[in-house]
Amino acid sequence: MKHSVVSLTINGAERQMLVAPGSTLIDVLRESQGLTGTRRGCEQGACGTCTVLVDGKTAMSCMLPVETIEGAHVETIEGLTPPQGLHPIQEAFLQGFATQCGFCTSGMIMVAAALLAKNPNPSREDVVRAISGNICRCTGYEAIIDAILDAAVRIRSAAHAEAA
Amino acid sequence: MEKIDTSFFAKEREAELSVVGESVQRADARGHVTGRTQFYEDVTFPNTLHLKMVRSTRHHALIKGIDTEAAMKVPGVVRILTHKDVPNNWYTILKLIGVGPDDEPVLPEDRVLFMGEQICAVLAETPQAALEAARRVVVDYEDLPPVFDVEAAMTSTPFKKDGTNYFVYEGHNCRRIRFGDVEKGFAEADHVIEHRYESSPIEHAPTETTGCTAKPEGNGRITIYSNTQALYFTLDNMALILGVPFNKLRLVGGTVGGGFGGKVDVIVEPIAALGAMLTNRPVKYAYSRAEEMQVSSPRAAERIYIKDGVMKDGRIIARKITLYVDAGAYCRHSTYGTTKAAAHMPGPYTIPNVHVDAYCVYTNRTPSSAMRGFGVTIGDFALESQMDQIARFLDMDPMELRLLNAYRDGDMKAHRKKVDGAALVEVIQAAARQTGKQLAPRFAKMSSMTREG
Amino acid sequence: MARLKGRGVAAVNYPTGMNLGGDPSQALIHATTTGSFVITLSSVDLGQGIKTVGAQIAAETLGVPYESVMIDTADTDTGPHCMGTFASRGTHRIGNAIMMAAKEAREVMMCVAATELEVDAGDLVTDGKGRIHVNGAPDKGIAVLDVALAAHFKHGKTISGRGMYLKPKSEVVPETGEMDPDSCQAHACTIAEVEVDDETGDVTVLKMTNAYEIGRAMNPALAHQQIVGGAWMGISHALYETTEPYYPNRAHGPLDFSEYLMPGPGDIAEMDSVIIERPSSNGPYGAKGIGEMTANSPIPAIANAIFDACGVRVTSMPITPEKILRGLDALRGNPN
Amino acid sequence: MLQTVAMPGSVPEAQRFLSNLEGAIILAGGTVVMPVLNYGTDAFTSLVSLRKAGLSGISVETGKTTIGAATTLTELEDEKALAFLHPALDTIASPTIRNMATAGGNLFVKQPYGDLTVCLIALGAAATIAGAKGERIEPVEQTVSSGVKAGEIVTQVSFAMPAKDAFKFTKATRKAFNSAAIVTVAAVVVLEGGVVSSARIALGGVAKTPVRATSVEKALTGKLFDRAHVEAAAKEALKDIDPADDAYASAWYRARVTPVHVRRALLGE
Repeated sequence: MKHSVVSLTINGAERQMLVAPGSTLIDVLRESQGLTGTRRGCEQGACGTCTVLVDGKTAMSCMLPVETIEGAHVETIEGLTPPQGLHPIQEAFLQGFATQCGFCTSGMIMVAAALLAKNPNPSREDVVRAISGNICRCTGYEAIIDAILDAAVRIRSAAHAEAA
Repeated sequence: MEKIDTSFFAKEREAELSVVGESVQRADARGHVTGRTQFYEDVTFPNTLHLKMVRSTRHHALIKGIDTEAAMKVPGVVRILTHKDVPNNWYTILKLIGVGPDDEPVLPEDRVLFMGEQICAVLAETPQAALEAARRVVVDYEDLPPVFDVEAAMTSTPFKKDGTNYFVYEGHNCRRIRFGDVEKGFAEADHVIEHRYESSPIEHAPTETTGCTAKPEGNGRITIYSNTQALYFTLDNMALILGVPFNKLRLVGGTVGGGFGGKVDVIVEPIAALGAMLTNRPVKYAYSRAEEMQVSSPRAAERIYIKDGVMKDGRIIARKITLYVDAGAYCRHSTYGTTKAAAHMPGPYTIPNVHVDAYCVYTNRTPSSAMRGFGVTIGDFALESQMDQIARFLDMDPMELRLLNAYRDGDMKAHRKKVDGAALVEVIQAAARQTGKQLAPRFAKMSSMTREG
Repeated sequence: MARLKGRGVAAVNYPTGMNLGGDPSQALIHATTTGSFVITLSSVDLGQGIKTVGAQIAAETLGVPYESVMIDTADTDTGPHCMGTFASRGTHRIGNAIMMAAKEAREVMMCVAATELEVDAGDLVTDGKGRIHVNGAPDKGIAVLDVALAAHFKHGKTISGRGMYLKPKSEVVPETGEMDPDSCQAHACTIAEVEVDDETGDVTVLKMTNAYEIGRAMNPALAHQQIVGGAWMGISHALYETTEPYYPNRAHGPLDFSEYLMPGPGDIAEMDSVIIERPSSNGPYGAKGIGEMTANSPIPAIANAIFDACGVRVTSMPITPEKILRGLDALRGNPN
Repeated sequence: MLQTVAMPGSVPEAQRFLSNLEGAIILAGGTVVMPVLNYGTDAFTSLVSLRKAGLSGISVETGKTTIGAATTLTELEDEKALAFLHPALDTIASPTIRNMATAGGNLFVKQPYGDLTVCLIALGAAATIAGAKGERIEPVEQTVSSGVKAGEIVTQVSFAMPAKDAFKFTKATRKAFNSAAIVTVAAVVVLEGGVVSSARIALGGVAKTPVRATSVEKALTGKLFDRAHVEAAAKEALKDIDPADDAYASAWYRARVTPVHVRRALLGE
């Protein structure tokens, strides 16, 4: 078994790491980078808790061997969180009581971030589609859907305020 | 968002609260949305060993031998634990509250009673090495016939070393409720309505699987970072199994990625701690999703027969219930859950004659245990389906049938506890109001606080 | 092809707590010299919100702001005993223990404040905003922070309290089943509206109207979370979930979240829920346990609605399209 | 235990890795292989990733559409010229999985997944397979039923664009989104004057692999395309399927509802 060196840009910072063959992105994030906000839910690609952005698109980090994404830009919940305060999606989840146990929250927020980047004015059904790969066992989804719609409003009005 | 209808029980509601009753922000929400909430798995230690379990591939078999030679040769394997390593090899959660029996070994000695039962634990430097070594362990089985049906199990040959295929409650083969004279009730009833209800097992399916990391400390103690729902249950059971004084152990947890009752069993912690004691290294044991789905204990399947003596006007005067809880291979919390199921009968209704036989039955499947609504959820499905069948049979309004029989303050329940704080009448009235349904005047003005009407 | 609509009702009660082996929990509380209070527990938050509701109960009892109360849980070296988070016991048991601890701490706090203000402790009230003052005279008062400092540095007192709630063990009479298994009962009624596809047996839950009686909503937003999430789990149990789809045959047990069926965000029903409150005689501020009950009434309500829609009575959970279709076929005279 | 993850930059290089590395298999989007690896396996010890082997891309030309094997399902969704496939793609797993899963990988997904493949069979798509002795082209249907040999790589699939409104698709599921198939139906039905001049129908979820519903095709061809004829033809589907029990539904149920969903798919109900 031969380890290899992989470079990734993680939350804006270039990182090099020595990895065993087949090391998954979630292992690297959690274990060598200390970014534990990305949660391990199933390692089968079927729960979405480990969702991160790879080159701007959502990916389940449990199914990505890091050797195959050499040079990629990875964004996690830690990267989404601004230095001060909260990202509008985080604020919407907080205010909308869209978290219970909190284990699915990082993945949900990353999916929401990708959705809103692509579609700033999503319909309810767009939101439902976007989170359809993310399991939540506590909330019944309603508050999460509402929070993402609310986040879209927050982001649009912030952009509007900035433009004005 | 939330609606509170304050018109009910206005006199009983305490006035003048300032913080209680307010929708203050969740104390943990900011941690959740930033990913900073610390779950057990976020606490890591260098030099940690990973534990993976060799599991039974048979429903019911004798273990003729366990060959670990090839497994030990896998690079990175440190140790393989078997029953011989466990100081007190009984895993009996309810021992702490005086309920036995000792029926489940931590690691089995000579037989497995369900597919997926843990047999021996591989400790290795990486999860991959532990998984590979677990695949290399060869278990020699001699298959025995399994029993899967609860009623068949009641009469088939006992499959455990000791005892019966059902739990014995103080000399009875079931938990009994006896209230009034149910046979007399049936004789007096205008109609007798009898149906059978059933469920299959249900998984808690929390997004975070069950797990822990046990870490030996410099002072000789062991700290266990766990997502258990009950720290002291876990600590006390571990001490009994490991044969160490209680103060050798420290449990740290309290932040759990969903439980629903699935993290009340104490399965992972004792073995992880044993591994830590024997290797003097941190040991992590976390269920895979497949293990969480099929090996962690589910909500029990139940089979429930309800026989009701009913009068033409809708009054239920006798209810006989025969209930089987499918405990799976071992009792875990099922003995308690069966009692809870019995106590819940005959539902929120005042019925003068009640007879309940609730059986806690063992079968060769994954042991069931507590889950949200323990002992009650499936009973409610049966009871409330039965109420609908009665209403249809009598051509009565289903809400009014329930109101007619609803328990109210001062009534005596079948387990001889006097009702107080009842509000069944009011939730039915409130639901009717929400949907714009008009109840007959006598039901619209009923109250749980009085027997009038 | 027809989509058949139906409506079903169910009403349930649910016990708070377990006590067949005795059911205790403890809480400790102390004031820091910064005027905050720390509640020390060994209790577990699964997402239901004990870290939030416990702080609310303490703040209410102490008469201080919610923000000044912190919960430190769960570590068995520091936190006193708790049976655990199950049996809808958390808010009731732990809440009671916290309330008792907070009362004891409040007494010391008021006593120190009285000494500092040179008045009778019985004349003092808290304003809930961090001050203690003479009843009717808001100007004659002292900040909780100053009381905490005075207690520690001047009077040599700890502002602290011990809380314990025990529901004693109840022995069951083996012959009759006589027992006292719980502390109180919460209640729920659900009216479910469904649509059944008569060619496939597929069920769509259109709407759930729920009324929940929960004693007292300690935090209505959190209670609402339990209600919505619990009702969703009820739909899920009724129509989808099992680890053994061919029970009692053990074949084809699901291994992941694809195979283990649960309604996704695209399958949720419109929900209209109302809370009513009949405070319990023994819960903190009248609380009852709510977490478990919320999943229960939707299940039979859906089963009854399916019968109402299509005349098929499915008596085994989960109520799959297959079971309904077999029933429809039997009604149509094509038994399989 | 996994020894190597190879990242070939071309198909020939990928072929070399496949033949030289011990226990090597192809890694495409990873949505099938990685779950197996994560649980530990003796089935392979090396992975040859196609991510950078130049197999990604879509070309839509008159008469022929070609999809590189490593093209993701999201890339297919984003291709406006393939809008007719959108309703089908929308039913496959979740957007995140579609960001990862590939068109080529979909051919090798076990049932009851692999709905794109059902569509490709209905479209009469061909697979291009690179082997030791060069390339060969065969119907996707054949690739799916007999698989590829060790060392072979599916490099692309191609098909002729169906006539407007000729493509039909229905996937019966337990959940609105992100659900495996109970029955998947894809069809290309060409009408001339209200009469079916040709029909290619494929079914998923009802056999070990996606299958052609040749009995339905036969029953439909030459008939008036109305409810009565379609309903009668749909019943013929039972001759084409061999469903099995799984966690989603029983064989009985799948067989029972297959004609219903075939009819619904064809009529757009």
